[in-house]
Amino acid sequence: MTGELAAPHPVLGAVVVLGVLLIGAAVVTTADAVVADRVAGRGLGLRTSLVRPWRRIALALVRPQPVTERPDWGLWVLAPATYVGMAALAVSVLPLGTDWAVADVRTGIVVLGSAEVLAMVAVFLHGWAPNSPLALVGAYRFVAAGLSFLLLSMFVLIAAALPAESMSLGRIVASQQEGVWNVLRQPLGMPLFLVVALSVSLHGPLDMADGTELATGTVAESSGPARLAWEFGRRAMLTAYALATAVVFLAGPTGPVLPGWVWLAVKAIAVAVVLVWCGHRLGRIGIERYVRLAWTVLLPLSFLHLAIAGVAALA
Amino acid sequence: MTIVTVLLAAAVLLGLGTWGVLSQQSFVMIMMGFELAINGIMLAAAGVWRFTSGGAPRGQVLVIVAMLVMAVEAAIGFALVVAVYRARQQDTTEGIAELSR
Amino acid sequence: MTGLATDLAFWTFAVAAAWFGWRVFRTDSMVRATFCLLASFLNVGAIMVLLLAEYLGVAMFFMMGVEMVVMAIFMVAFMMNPAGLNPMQMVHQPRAAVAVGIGAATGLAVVAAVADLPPAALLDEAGTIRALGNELMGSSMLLMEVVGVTLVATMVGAVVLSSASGRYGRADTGSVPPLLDPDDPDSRPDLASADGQDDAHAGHGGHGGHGGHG
Amino acid sequence: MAVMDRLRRVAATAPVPVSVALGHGADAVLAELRADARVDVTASPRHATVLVVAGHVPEAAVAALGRVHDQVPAPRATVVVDGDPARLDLPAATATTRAALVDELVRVHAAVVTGQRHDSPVGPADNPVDWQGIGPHGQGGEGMMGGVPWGRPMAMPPTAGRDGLALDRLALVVGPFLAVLPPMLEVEVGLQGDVLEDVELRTVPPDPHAPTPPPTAVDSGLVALAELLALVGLGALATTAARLARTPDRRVEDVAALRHRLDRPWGLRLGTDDLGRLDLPGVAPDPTDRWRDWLASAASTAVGDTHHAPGPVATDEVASQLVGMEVGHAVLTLVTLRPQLAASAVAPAVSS
Repeated sequence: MTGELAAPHPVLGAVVVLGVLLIGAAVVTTADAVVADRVAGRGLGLRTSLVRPWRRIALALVRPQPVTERPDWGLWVLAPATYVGMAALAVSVLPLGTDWAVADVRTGIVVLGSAEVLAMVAVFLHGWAPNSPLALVGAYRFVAAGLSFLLLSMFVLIAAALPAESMSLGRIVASQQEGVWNVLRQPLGMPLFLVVALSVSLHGPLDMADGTELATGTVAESSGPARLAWEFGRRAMLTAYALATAVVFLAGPTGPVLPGWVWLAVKAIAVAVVLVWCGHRLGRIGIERYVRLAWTVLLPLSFLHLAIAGVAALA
Repeated sequence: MTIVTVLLAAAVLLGLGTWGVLSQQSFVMIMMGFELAINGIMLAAAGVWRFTSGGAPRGQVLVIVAMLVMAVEAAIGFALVVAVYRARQQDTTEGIAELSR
Repeated sequence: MTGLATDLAFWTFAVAAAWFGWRVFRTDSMVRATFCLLASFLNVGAIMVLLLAEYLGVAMFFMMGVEMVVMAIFMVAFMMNPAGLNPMQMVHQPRAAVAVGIGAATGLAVVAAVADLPPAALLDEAGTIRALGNELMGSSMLLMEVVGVTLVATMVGAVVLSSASGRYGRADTGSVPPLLDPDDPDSRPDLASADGQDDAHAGHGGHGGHGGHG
Repeated sequence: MAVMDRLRRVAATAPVPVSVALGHGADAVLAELRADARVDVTASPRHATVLVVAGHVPEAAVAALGRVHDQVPAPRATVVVDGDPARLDLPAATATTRAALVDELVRVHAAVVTGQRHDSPVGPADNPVDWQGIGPHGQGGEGMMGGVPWGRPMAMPPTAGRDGLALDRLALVVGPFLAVLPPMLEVEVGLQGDVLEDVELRTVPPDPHAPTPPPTAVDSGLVALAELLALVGLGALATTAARLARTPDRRVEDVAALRHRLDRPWGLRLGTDDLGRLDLPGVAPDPTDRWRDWLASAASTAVGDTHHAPGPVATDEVASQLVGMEVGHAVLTLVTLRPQLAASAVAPAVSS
């Protein structure tokens, strides 16, 4: 059932995945706060920038969840749980060290794609459940965006699988160790995949469901721990996709001297910081422009990318 | 998990799907019934492939064809519903039952 | 995985698949119905993974996720009770349907129980995906070509069926026929207003009140 | 519950999430709040602990203010800036001045979080619209339609000409205090998914004999720019713009530096270039040109030139041009008309 990499005991694996997501979310939150305060030029000092997010989290924990009129409570609780679960699913198939992954399944990239699809379901449900108009608009919007970026993501991942001759992410890393990193071998892949990462993790400038102009969209009716859970989910998803980017395009845990997981962490953090910085410098793109761009520019580019990768694999 | 238990689960899903198709009025719900029935068929095909084929990949191809049938059914089904809806303003079978012109 | 764990997982997924399949037709909320069906598919996909048809199982997650999201939007578009806030009666011939459903399930179950299917376990458990790939791109190539052509035909057919007739729209936004005389803005052919869309919203002005975000 | 107490003490030191309900002439307060690091201005009242009421709130908007008040999750508190809480039917609110506002907010927030303060709701505790038990299924309406609990319409199918691909029309009234819209603007829309089918815009004019707001050194163009930046997700740059807006003697280099950061294809223009052009008298047709105008005017006042306040626009003409837009595009378009809409609210334009 599994590929070549060793797997820890399932319980240990679950702990590892949860730990990765928690640490990743903390890193993303910290990076976000530091970048925001730097871009704002507030001169608050690094220490204040580092403390403020934790105080906001404490505040969220003591605030209540308001009751909207006739919400779908079941789905409202299920949505953030599913979203976090999909981030966990994505992390579990990634090789986290040079010789181990939580579950190095042979269908790794398809699992990654499935996590994306079910994350789209979770975002839709999160907008649907509160029975509130602006949240619902956010949900509709994300479906439009989701149907646009899913194909993109599949083509990019299939292209990465071609030189590895396997859908397993462990093999994809191995193929980069033997040859050139995918970021150089398939230069179009990483930018396209970063578009997917920002979109699926609802981070600016491609934050389609939770935009401020919709009064924060699907999260507009949430407060307190419910909102905290959703925000954790977003950051966990960004963590998962930063890790996936590092694995698929930057050879993941490959690197000299230091242990593999350190290299993976360094690469993933670099990707996450770049994504967070983009969010604070680029304006959110309108949904219509996004969809047009995705179908008329990015999707043909990904076709081209796949065709080139296919020819290169045959050569 | 044996061939019998898998087929049993598939039979239950197919029965549920049949019940849905026959009992629902709304076109969309009827389509969901069909999909549930096809779900059972796919499960049965996968079970038969696993336990009786010795690994011949043809069995899996059958499941892929079932998925195709499902996609076609959904697309054409929705298109028909749209067409009927536009013509009759109805989305239930009762609504067009007496209309044959 | 040990045999016991596999059995336990199988029964969990099987019961969940059936339970969600039943809930599809027992809820008043369209979105819940759709995602109950999705949950049923996901459980069957998980069983397929247990059956070592991994690719099919995971592809099931992927494909059915997309299909059910699209279906949910259609459900909201078509059903008069989009949020499922109100009680509904949307079944007919319920007794007969239950009888036929139980009959079908029982019949197939009996066939499954009594049929003598010759067991032949997988020869190469690790190579199922590779074998499937070789099959699809090898001896079943013709079949896959047919699948591809069928899908294209479906796309064309669905668009033709669902788009409103006419070369210039109404499908159903503001596309307009070109001017007969490019220099004369009054020369646009007059499309008969096809239906009462324009006065469709009369009568809603009375729903005053303020939204959730007054 | 020592853990909860500890959490509460930390939470009391967090930046204060405030929901801002703006009346007429409240740009100075908004700039103050956006610029201050001790305050987070939220887009939804659900995310706030404190509601800030600023500017002149006309009598006609008092009831709507009460609804926003009740949307802030309890425990909550309200701070009224330079106004009379009793006149606003918010008897529990704290009155303060603009100079003391942020200090007061920090104090009130700490009191709310530690459980020492809780303003009770001003609206009815229960659903004010009688709908339950009416109709064949007790759903409050005819046929399968439900009622309008809390006065909020449900999605309704059109009576005729329904296209199978159309969603039910969702009627929605927002404002005049929706944080993402220009102040004192009420918007009534029919939604088709996330696209506007029909739009009606209303401004709430000030009461007769309302006090004239004192002149401030705050640049309303830069305040509008800060709002626009916050809406496209550039909250950090919004802080910069707001800080610049409230600086009494702005340096022209600072304005130029801000413009340099925003006016590039991947900056703010990524959000505004594609909003759709408007054909309105006295308004730049291109959405990007509108905020460029604000920066140009801020730059010219910084070097001492006189500033020409933008004239009013006819709200019905704006409304007609919003039809067919996506909701987010429409909101951003309205914010790019913020100075003009503020002028229209005080002295409505006659539509041509």
